[in-house]
Amino acid sequence: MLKNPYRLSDLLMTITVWFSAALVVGAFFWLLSDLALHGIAKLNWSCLVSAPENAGRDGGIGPILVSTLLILGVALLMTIPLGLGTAVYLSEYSSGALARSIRMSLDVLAGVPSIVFGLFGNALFCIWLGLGFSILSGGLTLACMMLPIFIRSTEAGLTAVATEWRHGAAALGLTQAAALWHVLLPAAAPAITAGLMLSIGRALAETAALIFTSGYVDRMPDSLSDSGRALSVHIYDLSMNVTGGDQSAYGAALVLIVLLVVINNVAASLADRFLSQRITTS
Amino acid sequence: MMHDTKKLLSCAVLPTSYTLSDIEQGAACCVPIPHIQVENLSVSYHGKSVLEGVSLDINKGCITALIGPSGCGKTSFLSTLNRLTDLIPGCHMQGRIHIDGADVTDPRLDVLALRRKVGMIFQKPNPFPLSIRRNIEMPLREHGLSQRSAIDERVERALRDVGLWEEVRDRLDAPALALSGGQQQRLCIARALALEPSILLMDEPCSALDPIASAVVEELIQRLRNRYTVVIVTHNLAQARRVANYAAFFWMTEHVGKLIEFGRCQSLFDSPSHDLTAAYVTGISG
Amino acid sequence: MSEVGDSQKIWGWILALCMAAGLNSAALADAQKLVLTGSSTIAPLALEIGKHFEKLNPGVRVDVQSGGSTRGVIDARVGLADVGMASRALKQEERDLIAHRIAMDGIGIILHQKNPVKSLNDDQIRAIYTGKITNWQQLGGEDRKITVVNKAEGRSTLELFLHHFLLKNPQIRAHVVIGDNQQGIKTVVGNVGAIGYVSIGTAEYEEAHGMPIHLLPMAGVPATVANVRAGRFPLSRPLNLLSKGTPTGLSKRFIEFAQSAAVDDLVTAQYFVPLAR
Amino acid sequence: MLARVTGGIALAVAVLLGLVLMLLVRESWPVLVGGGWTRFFVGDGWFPSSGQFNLLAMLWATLAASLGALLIAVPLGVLSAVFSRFYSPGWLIMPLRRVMVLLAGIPSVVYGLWGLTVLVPLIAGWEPPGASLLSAILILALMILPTIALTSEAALAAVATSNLQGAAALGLSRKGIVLGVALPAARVGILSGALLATMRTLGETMAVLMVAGNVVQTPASLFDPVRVLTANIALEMPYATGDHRAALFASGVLLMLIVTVLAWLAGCVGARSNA
Repeated sequence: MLKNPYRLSDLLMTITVWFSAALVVGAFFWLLSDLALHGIAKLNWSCLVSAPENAGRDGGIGPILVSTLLILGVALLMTIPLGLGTAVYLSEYSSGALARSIRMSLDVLAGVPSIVFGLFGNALFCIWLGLGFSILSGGLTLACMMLPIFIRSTEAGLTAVATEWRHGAAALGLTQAAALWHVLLPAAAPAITAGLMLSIGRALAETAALIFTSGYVDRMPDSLSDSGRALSVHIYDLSMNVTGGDQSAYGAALVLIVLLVVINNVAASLADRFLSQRITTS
Repeated sequence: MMHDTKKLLSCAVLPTSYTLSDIEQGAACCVPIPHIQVENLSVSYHGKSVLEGVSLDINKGCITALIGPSGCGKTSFLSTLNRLTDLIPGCHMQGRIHIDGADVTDPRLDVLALRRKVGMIFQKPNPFPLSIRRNIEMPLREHGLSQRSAIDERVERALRDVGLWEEVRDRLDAPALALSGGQQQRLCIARALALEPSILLMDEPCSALDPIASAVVEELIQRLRNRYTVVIVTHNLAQARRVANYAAFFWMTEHVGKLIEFGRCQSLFDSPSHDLTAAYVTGISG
Repeated sequence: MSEVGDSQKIWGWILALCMAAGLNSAALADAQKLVLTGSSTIAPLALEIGKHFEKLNPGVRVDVQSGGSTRGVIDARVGLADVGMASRALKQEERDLIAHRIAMDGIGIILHQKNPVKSLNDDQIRAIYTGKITNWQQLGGEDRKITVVNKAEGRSTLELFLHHFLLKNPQIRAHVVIGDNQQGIKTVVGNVGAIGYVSIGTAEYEEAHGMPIHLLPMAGVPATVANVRAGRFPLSRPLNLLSKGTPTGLSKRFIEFAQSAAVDDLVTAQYFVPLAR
Repeated sequence: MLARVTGGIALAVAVLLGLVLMLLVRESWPVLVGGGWTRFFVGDGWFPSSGQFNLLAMLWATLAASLGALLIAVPLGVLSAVFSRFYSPGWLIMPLRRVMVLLAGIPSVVYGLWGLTVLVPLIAGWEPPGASLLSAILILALMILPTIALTSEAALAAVATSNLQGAAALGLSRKGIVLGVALPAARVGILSGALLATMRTLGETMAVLMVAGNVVQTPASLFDPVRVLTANIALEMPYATGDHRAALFASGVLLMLIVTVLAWLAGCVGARSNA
């Protein structure tokens, strides 16, 4: 029989695959449980709504959560329309010189260290445009960092949409805009959502760029032109600058992770509703 | 599914307004008035010629079958009629195509209006990832129809025309992709019919379907005769024989597709004037 | 079409937002808002002082931004900040600014608690940091490699340390280079053979909270906050607020408040050393 | 109309991105024209206060850390993607993916904090000082694992079922299907995921800064502390002025060039496998 010689190697493969998966999951559970162990003591409802005290060792992270969400909101408001527009341009009119140069600069920008984005944002938004240290500056800077990721994954999603649908839409005499809106964007929704989640992850995790743009102030922001401290900046400050801030840092890290999960789910379901609503309802 | 070919091939002038049921009663057939006039049409991809020197008149209300081996330019020919060739990078066409007197090859032509008038059905059913209703409704809305009742009426009429109404009336909001292959293809036909085109282009509409679904669609195509000018690409010679009034035989010579013979379906099959045609339809070099 | 319309709308909205915010920030730049930028070491303390100042002066806002002492100098000079923060004395070329001392910070040498070495003289420390001594055995300790923890270029503690021990940075044979205090403490905690130098207040706190480190006396003077305050400890730096010219108005009030005895509690709470008055 | 609107947006984005590049070049200009670019590759080392800006040691460290992380993360990531597509019991797939998405979004500061307090002491107990190239590699590998696993899984999912069924119909074992059909068919997707991950390892700052030791030297062993280019920028930028600051920006330009070359290479590979 042919079968026997394959048995052993097949078994080896199975073992390798299971072992790798177990190793990966194990490493991450180590990390996550460490975080939870250190941080859980700090977590309760009041800490989510109250202001930090004593440089963040005591008190909560209410204003910081609000600032974080506002910064993220500004960044998304900027990234989504600009990113979608650019991605559509790149996928539908891909042969032009403009498209080629944009694509190249996107790839290049993916490699620029975040601190450089921070200095850029500081120079352009804070000083040149006169926005100062503000949630707006931070959000706009983050948008610059998110654009390359979001555009590239959206473009990939749009290009991957089957040509049958493209041709079908054209054969019905639909305009390109209608084809995009009704067929191509909904069909590319999974890729767009994935790109969005990656961008949100990057934005929430960003520290270096925000220190120079949205700043360090941990007061509850009154408007978008106020400086506001992001959660990741708070974690960095607590763990690196504030004596005895470790526990609070772990607590804040836990909150950040939960926030990420929540935002990802909300973003996914919103994108789903927004882009493929026509599938489920009339 | 054998039909009385004689009856189907007989021709008479229809009254100006008629319904599908009139046709089903076998009242009439196609008229010998050219609807699409093609003169000396050539198509090339990136400078490489795939189709050269095609001239033929396609008659109003008739079913014209395009036959021939794969790669001889039948689909390219079909795509020029609604300018879908615009979407293919590097594709270039030369020659003249007149539909209802307007030159299709004119770069200033309103392509969207043309495509609304010239519907197209593809080899693989391609309903959009939307609900059944939205598949038909969306193009209608995009073409300016916004009255709810008018839309609903058209959706129902189109679905009835393709015989899908009874099957899906209770689940119009279900995803179209959940339908079976044959149902999907009929939905695509309904989607095209809802726009009230005068011409339907069909690119091997049955080849991706099972025999039963294929027979249903074929029967549907038969019922479209007289109301629409149908141009259908098919590899199924028996099918061409069953449904078509006219047939055009394409063949590739020196890597370029050419129209070898065009004429009444019956004469092309029974007494071909060209050796290649004779060989192909009798299965010798097909 | 609606997609295009939407994105245009959003775009327009964002532009409007930007402009509104621009006007807004210009409007806010009146006397009631005080901007501090600079040293990340001072930032947490300045933030706390600012909060108390705000409580005492309703309607006043104090915004603190971190980013390093050099940044504090530059921003104060060009007017981006009303008040700069620098965790070091001003250099010769920075004398166009005026420094206002608000607290002191001592720098002490720390070892891991399991390290039996209890004191080192200046020559020994110099020998360790220049790589002439590489094993604790040579200093009467266990047979263990020495891990030298140094600060990154430009940090004021590094400059202070080099100045005190008459060293140049290229001479130092470091094994780990760190940025901030906490990283130094965590590095020493994780490595029994490590030696580093950090803020004394921070080290005292961590030691008291069970971190396995201990502070070495320097030139026979125990490294304690009290000794720094009394000026007995040889290695210390000032925490300064910077102003361009003599401070006026709100800046003046803030600096005076930050130098008053009213903030001693805040200074202590951030593990720095209040001024001796 | 659509072309004009999206083209306008694209142009705006291009201008924005151009500004970032312009800033980089403008800020590094003094040192580029002042001393010539060769000064970044010759000299005694990195002593900015005495005008020595040799980046080579940090460049090697950056490349070594990225390469090491990839060597660990790519096989593990791809294998865990294979696990969830072909080996995992059904109920495990969703939770696994959730965990991966979660981990992909953990801020690098958190990875750094964990590395500094858990990983570095572990390595220090084995071979001091602990903060080393090895710890940097391990932390980076951990950080990019989710990215690689998720993109590989997506690439594997995109392999047409008909191909897999075809392979199964030939009587291939699961191993044969995975190695013979699925992975080759998904290689472009896996490669682009790995490229994304490479860019992240090259650009990562905070986590590496916290665990790598930051000594400017060419690594001779895994246990040597090293400083990568990004950590150098983050450590010194807040205190740098004049030529020093310009040199830091220039190292940013260098990083950008490396990424450009990588993107170009990936483009070539992608184009070749499409043909």
